[in-house]
Amino acid sequence: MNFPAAHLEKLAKLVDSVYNGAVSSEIVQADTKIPVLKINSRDIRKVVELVVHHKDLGFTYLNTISGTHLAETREDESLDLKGFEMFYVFSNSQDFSSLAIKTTLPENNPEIDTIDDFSGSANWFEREIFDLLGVNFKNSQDLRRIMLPPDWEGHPLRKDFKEGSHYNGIPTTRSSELEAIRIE
Amino acid sequence: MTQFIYMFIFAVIYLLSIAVAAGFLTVVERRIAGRMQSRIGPNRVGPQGIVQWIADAVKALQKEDIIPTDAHSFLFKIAPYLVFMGVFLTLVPIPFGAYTLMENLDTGIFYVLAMASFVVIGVMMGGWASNNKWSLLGGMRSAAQMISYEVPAALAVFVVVVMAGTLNFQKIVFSQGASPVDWYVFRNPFAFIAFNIFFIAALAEGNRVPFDIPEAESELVSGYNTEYSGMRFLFFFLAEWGNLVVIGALVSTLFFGGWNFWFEYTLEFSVPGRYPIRFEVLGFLWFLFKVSIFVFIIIWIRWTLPRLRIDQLMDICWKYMVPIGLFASIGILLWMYFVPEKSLADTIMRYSMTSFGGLTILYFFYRVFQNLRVTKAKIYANPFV
Amino acid sequence: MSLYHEMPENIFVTSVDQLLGWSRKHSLWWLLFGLACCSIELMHTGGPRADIERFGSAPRGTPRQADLIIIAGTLTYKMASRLKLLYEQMAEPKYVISMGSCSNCGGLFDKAYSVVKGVDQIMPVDVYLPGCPPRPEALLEALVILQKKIQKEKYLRK
Amino acid sequence: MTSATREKELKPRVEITQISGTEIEVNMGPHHPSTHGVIRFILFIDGEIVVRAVPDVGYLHRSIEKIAESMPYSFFMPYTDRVDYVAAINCNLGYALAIEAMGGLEVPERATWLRMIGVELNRIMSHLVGVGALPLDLGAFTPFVHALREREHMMDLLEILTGTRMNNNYIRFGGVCQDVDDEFLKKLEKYLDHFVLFLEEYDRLIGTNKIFIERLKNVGIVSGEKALSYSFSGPNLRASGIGLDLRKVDPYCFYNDMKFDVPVGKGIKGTVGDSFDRYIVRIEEMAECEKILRQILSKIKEGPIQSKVPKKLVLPAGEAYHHTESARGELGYHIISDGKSASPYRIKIRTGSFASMTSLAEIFKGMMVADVIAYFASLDIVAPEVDR
Repeated sequence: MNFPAAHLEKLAKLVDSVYNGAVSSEIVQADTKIPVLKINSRDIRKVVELVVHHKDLGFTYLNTISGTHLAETREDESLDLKGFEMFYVFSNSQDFSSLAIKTTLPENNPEIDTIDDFSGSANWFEREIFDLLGVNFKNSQDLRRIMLPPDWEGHPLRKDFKEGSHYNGIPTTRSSELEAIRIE
Repeated sequence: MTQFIYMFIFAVIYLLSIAVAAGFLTVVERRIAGRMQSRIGPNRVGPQGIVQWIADAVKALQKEDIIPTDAHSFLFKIAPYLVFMGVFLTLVPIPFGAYTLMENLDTGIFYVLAMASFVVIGVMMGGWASNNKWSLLGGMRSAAQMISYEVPAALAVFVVVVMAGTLNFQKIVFSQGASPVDWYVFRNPFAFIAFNIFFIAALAEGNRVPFDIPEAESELVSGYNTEYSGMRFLFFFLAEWGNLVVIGALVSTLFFGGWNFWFEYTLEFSVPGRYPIRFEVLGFLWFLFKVSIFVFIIIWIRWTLPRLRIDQLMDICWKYMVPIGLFASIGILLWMYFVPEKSLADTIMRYSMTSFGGLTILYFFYRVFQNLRVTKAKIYANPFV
Repeated sequence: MSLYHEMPENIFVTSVDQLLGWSRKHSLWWLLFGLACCSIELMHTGGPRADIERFGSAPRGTPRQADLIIIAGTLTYKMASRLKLLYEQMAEPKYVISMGSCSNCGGLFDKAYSVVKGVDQIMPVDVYLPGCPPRPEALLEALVILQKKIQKEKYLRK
Repeated sequence: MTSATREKELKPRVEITQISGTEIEVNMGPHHPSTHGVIRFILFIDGEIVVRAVPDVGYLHRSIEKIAESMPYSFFMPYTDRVDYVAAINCNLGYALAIEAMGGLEVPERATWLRMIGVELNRIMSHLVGVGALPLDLGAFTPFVHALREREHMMDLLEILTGTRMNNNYIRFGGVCQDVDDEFLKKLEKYLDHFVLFLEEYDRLIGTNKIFIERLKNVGIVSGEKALSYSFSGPNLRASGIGLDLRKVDPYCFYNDMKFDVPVGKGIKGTVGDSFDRYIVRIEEMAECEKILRQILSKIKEGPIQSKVPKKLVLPAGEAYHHTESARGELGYHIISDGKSASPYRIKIRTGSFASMTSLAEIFKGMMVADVIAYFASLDIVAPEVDR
């Protein structure tokens, strides 16, 4: 549901007033249908706590956490940053209006505080990002690989991921064509 | 010595016919299941697939005989034979006709209840020796279940024993008559209760749905026989379907008049050579007919109902069936004491029970056709092309 | 030099072979095992319209009792070791149908970093079945082709 | 039900702390008859009671999100089918709507109607698998085959509509790939007449079965609060008593004009949010789908099915999170475009099954092994949606 424009400014003011400017935030109404709150990555827990627990907001429903690797090779004016971009989507459980929180992490040693105590599902979303992108979630209750086998090397959704020629003795490319013999 | 050879030959014939019957039943069950599910079922091997079981058996003989490395190989090997033996031995004292029976044991019922425990031992052994956790769970569940359900089954059988005054199966059949009025199931309410309890307990002892939790396919992969392959699995397989025959035969013998077929077995027939062969054949067929009806019902239940959870299963046994069984077994004593046979009350009760039973069956068919009419959900396209 | 090579084509051995082949081909119990999209079509093959049980093929939950494993879907590296284990747990003689493009050669997921490009890289395959996913009729044809192949096998002289 | 018995039934069967025996570790899956594909649990059980459970996924991780980065937007459409093969058109639709919103593409009216037919038909088919697999896991094989039988007919309809039985790849940017004639609409209507009867019969076959009810009621209770915390969506969330349906609260296509109810779990046999509620909500939702389909059939008009879309689609730089209601809940596409290349910079797919999976570890605690199966089956999880 479209977030009312009036709410947007209210939210920005709210963030400012609660933290007295200690939290840098910026509201952008991007192409997304939902408003995006840009924050500094070290403030993530403060902002999420405000968004989830404040009685005027109540965005208790975590839709998803998404992460993106912004690599050097694809750098241009729209994606001007090198590093990782985290994208949290929260929804209000009453009218299901959504709000996104966006933050960026440096490319080497990306770290962010975990939010898995705010939502039961956050841990799995974080594990997926840890697995595929290699973002480290500090103080997470259970941070293991989720999609890939434990002995996997590298984080495949990074832009610079290179696939090896073999994995556990299985070649990763197909050398020969199928030799199918039809039996009559 | 000659007698021993005769006995041996007879035993082999018996064993083979049971194996054939069990094999044939697998095909029958798969066809019935197919019909219930708008499918066809096996129909490629032989006319309408009736020799499918031969293909299955010959294939199982060719399969590699796998004994898992960590399994206890001796127990693992003998477990299927114990299970099969337990099922096969229970058929020994059950009369298929006036003379068609292996051994006329005076302690027949006692013997059957004892032999049924072979199955528990075999299943436990197989489950434990496989060194597979799912098998172990299956074996444990099975042991708990079978031991529990032997109690109500024994209580139900007790009712019949009290009524017949004997443990001999043949005499139990004699003491019932050919017509439904003489069947134990319609003699009095307690016997009717006993029949229901016995049938449910027999389902549970035979590991059939809704009590098939030892081999619950969706929970325990395949239960106690998970690690078995080829020939050894075939024995479990045969035992399972042989069990159907056993349940059907026991129920028909104890409650539904056995092989009695529209004539009285009088004492003069007991002289060798006086008993007409056609009576024997007709009685045998009549008995088979009764058995097959119960086998069909069991198959029907299997393909309709979901299975129970283990605690619900135990609840049903100890909270409902055992008290009801006790009630029936005390009730039958009082009934036998106060209502002598062939008295007016006994006759009235017999006839009213029989008509009640008949009406129940009629009402059932009425409901089925009613449902078919109301639902109107015809199969959209005929799958039998 | 095997003894059989010196023997003429024995009529007895041949007909016993035929009987054994007949029984194996008509009793291909398949492992209840699906990986991805194709498993839905595999279910439908067991369902009313296609009804694979007509050919005597019943589903089994455990690999020990199965003769045929139908690799229905995409095989990932994480799953590959499990599948190999399953295959090794099956008792000889055992057969494999590779169902669908993904298990034939990786198919749509050719560029994926986590997908095995063809199940034949880890285990032998008897029949390859193309399609994404193949229709139930196609799976039935694969079964019939496998049956023909089994009938020609010489089990006693292997 | 009196409050005393209710209290008793709601209590966990065994207090975890009371268990003192040895726990054994059993491995359920990835090949297990009831894990529906390749999902694995490691259960630590004490007798029949699960003390601890560790769900393990990823056995069907097919790197769909990575593949997306290497191909044009339109090439990715077939891969969205494979995200949820049971409800493929729903996934197509979510992706197409997200791209159309970003690129500002027009969709002709008839195309939207056709999309809705495909989506709703697919939703019914998906729920049929859900309510069919539930009795299968409880040990009754027959209802599942009956569900398959009806699915065959619906697959026939989808085949006329889209050209394939499953993984339809039906929706294109700015339209759909092929038109249908009136004969199809008549066939669909005729089939719907049959389907309502089937649905009622099916519900009477298992929904009134005593054993079925006993196995499902008060099993795996997920309260509304918990469901929100675990990010449940779709039928699972609604079964917990929270009537959130994206077709209502955030309408897309022509769902604004449709009259349909959002079924919520009422706890008719036990508690709100138990496994039986999840079953009954799916049954009721199929009936609602049928209503929607009838309304579509009465409103659909002739017209073009495809608008002008540039051959090489380059989206303006930016990002979008677009969500639709799939058969398994909220299906969100988070798409980032760099504005220069014809392929997406990043696509993240948020699925309902993944969120439902997050609840397993906690809910499984204290359950019996048989209940684990019942709860898991009632969630209607499809493996590729979890792993992608």
